[in-house]
Amino acid sequence: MHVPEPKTRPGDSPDFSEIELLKFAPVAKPEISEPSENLRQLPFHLVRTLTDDDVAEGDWIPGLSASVYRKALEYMTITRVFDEKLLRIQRQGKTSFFLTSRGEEALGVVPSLALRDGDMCFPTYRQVGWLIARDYPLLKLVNQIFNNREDPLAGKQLPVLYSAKEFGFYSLSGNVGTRFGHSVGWAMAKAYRGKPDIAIGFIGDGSTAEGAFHEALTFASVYNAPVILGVTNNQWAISTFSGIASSEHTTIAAKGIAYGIPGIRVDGNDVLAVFSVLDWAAERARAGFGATLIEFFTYRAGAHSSSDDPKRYRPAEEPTSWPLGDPIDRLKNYLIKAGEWSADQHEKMTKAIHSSVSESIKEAEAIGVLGKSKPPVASMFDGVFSEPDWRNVEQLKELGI
Amino acid sequence: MHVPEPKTRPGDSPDFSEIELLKFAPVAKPEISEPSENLRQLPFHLVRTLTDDDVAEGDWIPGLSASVYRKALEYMTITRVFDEKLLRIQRQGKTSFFLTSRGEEALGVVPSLALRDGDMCFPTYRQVGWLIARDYPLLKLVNQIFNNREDPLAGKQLPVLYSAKEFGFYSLSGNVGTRFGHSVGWAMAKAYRGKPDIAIGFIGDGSTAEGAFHEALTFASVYNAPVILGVTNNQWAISTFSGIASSEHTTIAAKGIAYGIPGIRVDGNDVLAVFSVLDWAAERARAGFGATLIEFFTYRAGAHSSSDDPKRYRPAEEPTSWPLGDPIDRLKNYLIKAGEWSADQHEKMTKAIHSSVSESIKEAEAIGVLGKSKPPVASMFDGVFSEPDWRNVEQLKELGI
Amino acid sequence: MSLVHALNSALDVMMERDPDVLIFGEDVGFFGGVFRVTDGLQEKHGRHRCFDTPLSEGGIIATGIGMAAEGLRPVAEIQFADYILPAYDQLVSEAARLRYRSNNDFQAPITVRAPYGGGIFGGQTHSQSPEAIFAHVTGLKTVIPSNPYDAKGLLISAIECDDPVIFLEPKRLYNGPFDGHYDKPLEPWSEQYGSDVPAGYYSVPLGKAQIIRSGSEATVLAYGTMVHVAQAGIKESGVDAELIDLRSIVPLDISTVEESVKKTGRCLILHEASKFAGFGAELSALITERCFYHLLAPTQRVAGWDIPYPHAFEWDYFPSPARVVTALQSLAAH
Amino acid sequence: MSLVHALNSALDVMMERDPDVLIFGEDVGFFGGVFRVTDGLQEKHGRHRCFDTPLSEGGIIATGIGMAAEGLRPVAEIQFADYILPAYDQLVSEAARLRYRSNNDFQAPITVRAPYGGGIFGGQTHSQSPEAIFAHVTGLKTVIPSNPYDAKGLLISAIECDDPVIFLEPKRLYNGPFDGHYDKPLEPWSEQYGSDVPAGYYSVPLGKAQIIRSGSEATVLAYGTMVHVAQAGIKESGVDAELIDLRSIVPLDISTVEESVKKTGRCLILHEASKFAGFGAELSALITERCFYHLLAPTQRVAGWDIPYPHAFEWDYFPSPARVVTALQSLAAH
Ligand SMILES: Cc1ncc(C[n+]2csc(CCOP(=O)(O)OP(=O)(O)O)c2C)c(N)n1
Ligand SMILES: Cc1ncc(C[n+]2csc(CCOP(=O)(O)OP(=O)(O)O)c2C)c(N)n1
Ligand SMILES: [Mg+2]
Ligand SMILES: [Mg+2]
Repeated sequence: MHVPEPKTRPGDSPDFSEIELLKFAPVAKPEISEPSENLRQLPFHLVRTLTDDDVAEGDWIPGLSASVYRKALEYMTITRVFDEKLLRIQRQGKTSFFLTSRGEEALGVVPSLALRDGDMCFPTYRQVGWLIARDYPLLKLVNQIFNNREDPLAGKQLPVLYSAKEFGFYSLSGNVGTRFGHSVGWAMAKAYRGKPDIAIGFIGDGSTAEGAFHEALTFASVYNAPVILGVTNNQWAISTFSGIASSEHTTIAAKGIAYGIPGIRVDGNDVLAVFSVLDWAAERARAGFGATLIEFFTYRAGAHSSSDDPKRYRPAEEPTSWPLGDPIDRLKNYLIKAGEWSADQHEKMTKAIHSSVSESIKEAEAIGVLGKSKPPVASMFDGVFSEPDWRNVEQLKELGI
Repeated sequence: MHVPEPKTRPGDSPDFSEIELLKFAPVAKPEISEPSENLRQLPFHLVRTLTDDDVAEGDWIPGLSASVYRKALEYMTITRVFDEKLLRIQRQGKTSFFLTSRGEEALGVVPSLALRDGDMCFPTYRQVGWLIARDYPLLKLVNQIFNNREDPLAGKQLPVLYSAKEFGFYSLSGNVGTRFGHSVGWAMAKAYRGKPDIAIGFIGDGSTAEGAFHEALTFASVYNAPVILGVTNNQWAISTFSGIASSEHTTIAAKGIAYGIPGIRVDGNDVLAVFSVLDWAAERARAGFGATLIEFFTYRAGAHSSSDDPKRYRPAEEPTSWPLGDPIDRLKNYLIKAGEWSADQHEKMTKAIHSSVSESIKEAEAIGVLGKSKPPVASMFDGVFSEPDWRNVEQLKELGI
Repeated sequence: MSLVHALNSALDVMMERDPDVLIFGEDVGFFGGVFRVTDGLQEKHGRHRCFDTPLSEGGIIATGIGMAAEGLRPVAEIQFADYILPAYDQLVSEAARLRYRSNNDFQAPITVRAPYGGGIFGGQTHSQSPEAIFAHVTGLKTVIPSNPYDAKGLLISAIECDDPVIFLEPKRLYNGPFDGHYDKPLEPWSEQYGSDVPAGYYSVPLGKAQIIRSGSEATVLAYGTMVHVAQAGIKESGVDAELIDLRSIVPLDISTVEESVKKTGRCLILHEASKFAGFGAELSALITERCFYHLLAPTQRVAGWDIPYPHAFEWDYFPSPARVVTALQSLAAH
Repeated sequence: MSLVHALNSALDVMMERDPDVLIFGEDVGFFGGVFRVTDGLQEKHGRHRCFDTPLSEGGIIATGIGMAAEGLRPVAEIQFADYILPAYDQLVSEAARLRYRSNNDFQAPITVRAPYGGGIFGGQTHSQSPEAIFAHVTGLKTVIPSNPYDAKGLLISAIECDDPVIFLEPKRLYNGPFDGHYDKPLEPWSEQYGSDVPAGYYSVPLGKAQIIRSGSEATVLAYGTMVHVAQAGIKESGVDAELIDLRSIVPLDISTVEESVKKTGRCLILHEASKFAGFGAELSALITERCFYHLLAPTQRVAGWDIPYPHAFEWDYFPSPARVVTALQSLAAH
């Protein structure tokens, strides 16, 4: 019996030699009409555009204007700053729980910009960037995190498990994997109606081991659903390395082959590549060619959550040794090299972001942090059903409020 | 939204043109040590040995002695005769339910002969051939089907949901898919103990859509379990054609690629090929190379079960038009052509089988058919737990027996 | 009209009225379902509105929830209630919770139909009655009809309901009533109470029990097939019992139950599911809590034994009219 | 010794005694589990005896059943009881039924450990108490300890038991007792009842309740965290109540319960799970059936409300000592 084990543990030096190798093979970009039968090699490569020299190369350059990239840069930076500040807030005991997308900011922000109004994202808990990139008010995010009286979810949910239908962001839950299949059903509904909207579902690398992953891909394949199925492969599932979830002998993108769905592995820290792969998959879906499985190859640079300390199970230097770099730094460097951005602009932007995020936090704090302000207790009995049930009516009475 | 539909329905002529094409490409046999990475083309072919001219050809000739094949022929014939007679018995109202393996007899019989004592089969309900090939008493099978007082399962189970640990046959249940993962756990246990025994798990083509299928493959892959994972692809899941379970754009064997497990598709009606592929996979498992996914490509020549009438959803002539023939006929013809068998011998054997099966049925009828003889009613309270619970003790009293 | 036809008619009516109603499940499309409930619907309404699914209950419900969240009115069939368990996580963690956790941002108005219960020699995995594991889940409604009229009206209400509804169909009643006397010849639905089913649209509200027979000496609570067994048992017992068909267990029509038990002072609860921690326990607890001072005798339960459903012992397991008689007579003796 | 350490010690002791005991689950290997229950076991017993699994509860239990059928004694951890649902089908259709349906040919002696319950601000999906959906399933045992001594002894019994056991660990008690007074400073286990845990092997039998406090005016039935809440509530109520810690709900120690209620004539049932069709309903029904003529007042339940566990309202949801006081006083008034 073989029990897989990561190459390195605390005390060892990180070893990313295999990932280094992935950096250097150019990948041809197929037509969106290419049958999946002809794309069975694709999932064993890594789609990239940004080189170590901060230029864009190859078939997958998306050709968007620099202003789009600057927007992505800004939203990713907001996401990071938001995460940093709120994590500190959590440490101060102002809320019960927090979780960041550090190192993976592109995977919330870029899909949000690449997809359209009317499309629906079925996110993981590490994709607040989607909301941020659609200008969802930071104040509302913090109010949710504080469960204060202005919390849009009225105190019902754990911090960060947002829901924002109007922003194309499906309701989160603590259970991993369970919404992946909803994205397929939602996409089928749109196809049934003949609408051009598509869905994008996300799941973590660890969570691909759930049966729900397989079921979603099966239905997506059988009914040719207009959906993008994304796996955020950040190498870790809490303390468990990715060799435990998938196999050591294949890639997550290759799971598409099992369903006759194209599978693509993309450098998730390469914003241009992420845009490009999403555009390809979205176009395929809208043109009626069905689902695409995308493995976003990235690295969870932070802890799993505020309840976790990764130094107990991986080398402390791993996050800074990731061979595919940091998505914000790489985009910034690319834009600067291309003459579309400057260090000075970046500094100014960052500063502005810091103060606006701080502002939102302060505003939310003024309303109240967790436990200091909350929606009326009676409201906890609302929304179990579309109409209240006698049990809840009586229980409200029993509670005596 | 695309809803797949079989090419033909009742009233149409069967159309198996695509399957015809599969017959003619020779498939090279890899070393058992070949890494799965190098076997990614394998699942898109069909392993065969017996040609339309009733000779054996190609890399996959198993090279077993003719006496083994004669045994297989005999057991497959017993299986078919048993099925035919018991189906008639069910129609006579002597039991509540029955289900045959018509057309798929090789998939119970050959694994039983190819694997060893100490190995364990986790069967589907269409694999009574495993038990028959290990000389499990037919009388006991019929007693189970009648739920009479000699029923080895003491009246607790639906007909055909046998259990026979001593014969390497795991307990069946009505739920499809749920035992596939048990085969992986069982195999891991053997590996943990350092024993050479292996497990073989089976699941139907339709049932591969269950999450449990994915979970079994994931665990088998991660822990390198010594297990053979078999899919009996008989083209139908009750009234649902195989295009609904898997994709129209890939094969079931190709699902192995998703897990870094070799996937092989074999002509399930070609006894020599089935032996050969099983030997290859068993050797791999015993040698520590881990799991193999085998798609047994076959055809459900009978109804789904005694509750079903396939003429409602597929052309009446489909079963006789299957391009890959009948497993019994093909083996018989091969042996005759090879001079190892004769029409006369076959007739004699068949006759003898008819009378011995009839004998067993008569014996069981003498004990009693369903409802005419049963185990003591009190025994229905046994075996819920290892020791009886006060509730069952009281309920037995309440029942007043 | 038989119960199967009544259900078929409910689906047909709703598909005609509302293009958002889609029907899917294993073998429900071309074939029309293993119990023929969706017979003819694909032919009439098209392949995109009534179709087969992969054999994956989890996938069926997940897909349905996604559709429902988008605004459709999916009606999913699970071939046997025994096989709903692979979808239990989707039903509990997602369908039941979507509205609450998103504070009404999303909702999941899916109807999940499944044949349930015994009496057809289905053995352990084609006979179970899983209602208790749904009743305990906040956010799910659970409906169980006992006759064709109610079946159609309740199914229409379920499809129109903005909440997820588990709709359990007593398979033993599909083609005729059944009162537990398994040795009697089968009767068809025609002429039976509840078999007069209007062709068009009508609805029966969720959460309203029905008093099938009024009486003074005891109250009998039942649903599904057990309503018929109760009727036979009451008749044979000579006890003047009031029979209430709950029709939906969530929402539960507590006021009808309470009123009746306060009147009769005695209560017998019936279900096919095994007794321990079954739904009958909740009914018994509620009666204690709400009617204690009116009770003349301890509330009793007649239910399946606490064993899996054993094939050969179908009629030793299935709660019989004789057990109802014994229980009623012992109740009335107090 | 804390409850976490007691559990760790039980696992360690059993791994030493029996090479057939294997431990696995999400993050249980190198890391030692998110609640540290398996801390150090991989290092001590090796990577093949304590290891991480894919994030797949269904796969974990299916694999474990296969191992158990072969003869091993697998102990699987489900990271939170809320996440046991993807494995519900495996537990109900397979683990619980394997022995019965095969007429003792195979058995599935798997132990499934899972932290359950609220009180840690875990929100909807890290706080649930799913015991009722296991109690209803014939063939499953369900055990819930309330203190370190019992936790170790019961876990050892569970591993030795030839039946599948769901072992629910009150996560709020892992590192100290908790009586519902959430504003009091945390206390450690040391010095508390049940924290004196022998280092080596011992067992506490499944199916034996424990009388924590004897009393004459009412019986309080509780398990897990609610045992401590009950103690606080009883003290504050001034009612001389007998407190029974059920310790396992299947098998249920009915004779201890029955004897006590017959003595006191009043019963209060506590659990964290939402009330409707929760396990308290079964207890209430059993008491009606078995102690009716001894009852001086209607059996009451104090339980979670019939809503999902709402994060901001943790202490409005969690059954408080104050609710116990009110219920006891109203009971005693009759
Ligand atoms: C069904 C379920 N099982 C277990 C958990 C506990 N859990 C929360 S996050 C997590 C790891 C998820 O890893 P991955 O899918 O890789 O996502 P990531 O956190 O890396 O983004 C686990 C095991 C859960 N939330 N849901
Ligand atoms: C979990 C579950 N869902 C549904 C069923 C009902 N059912 C019984 S057999 C069957 C079709 C199985 O098809 P397949 O897996 O291809 O096996 P085959 O019968 O063709 O051998 C279905 C849907 C079941 N037994 N179990
Ligand atoms: Mg991850
Ligand atoms: Mg099939």
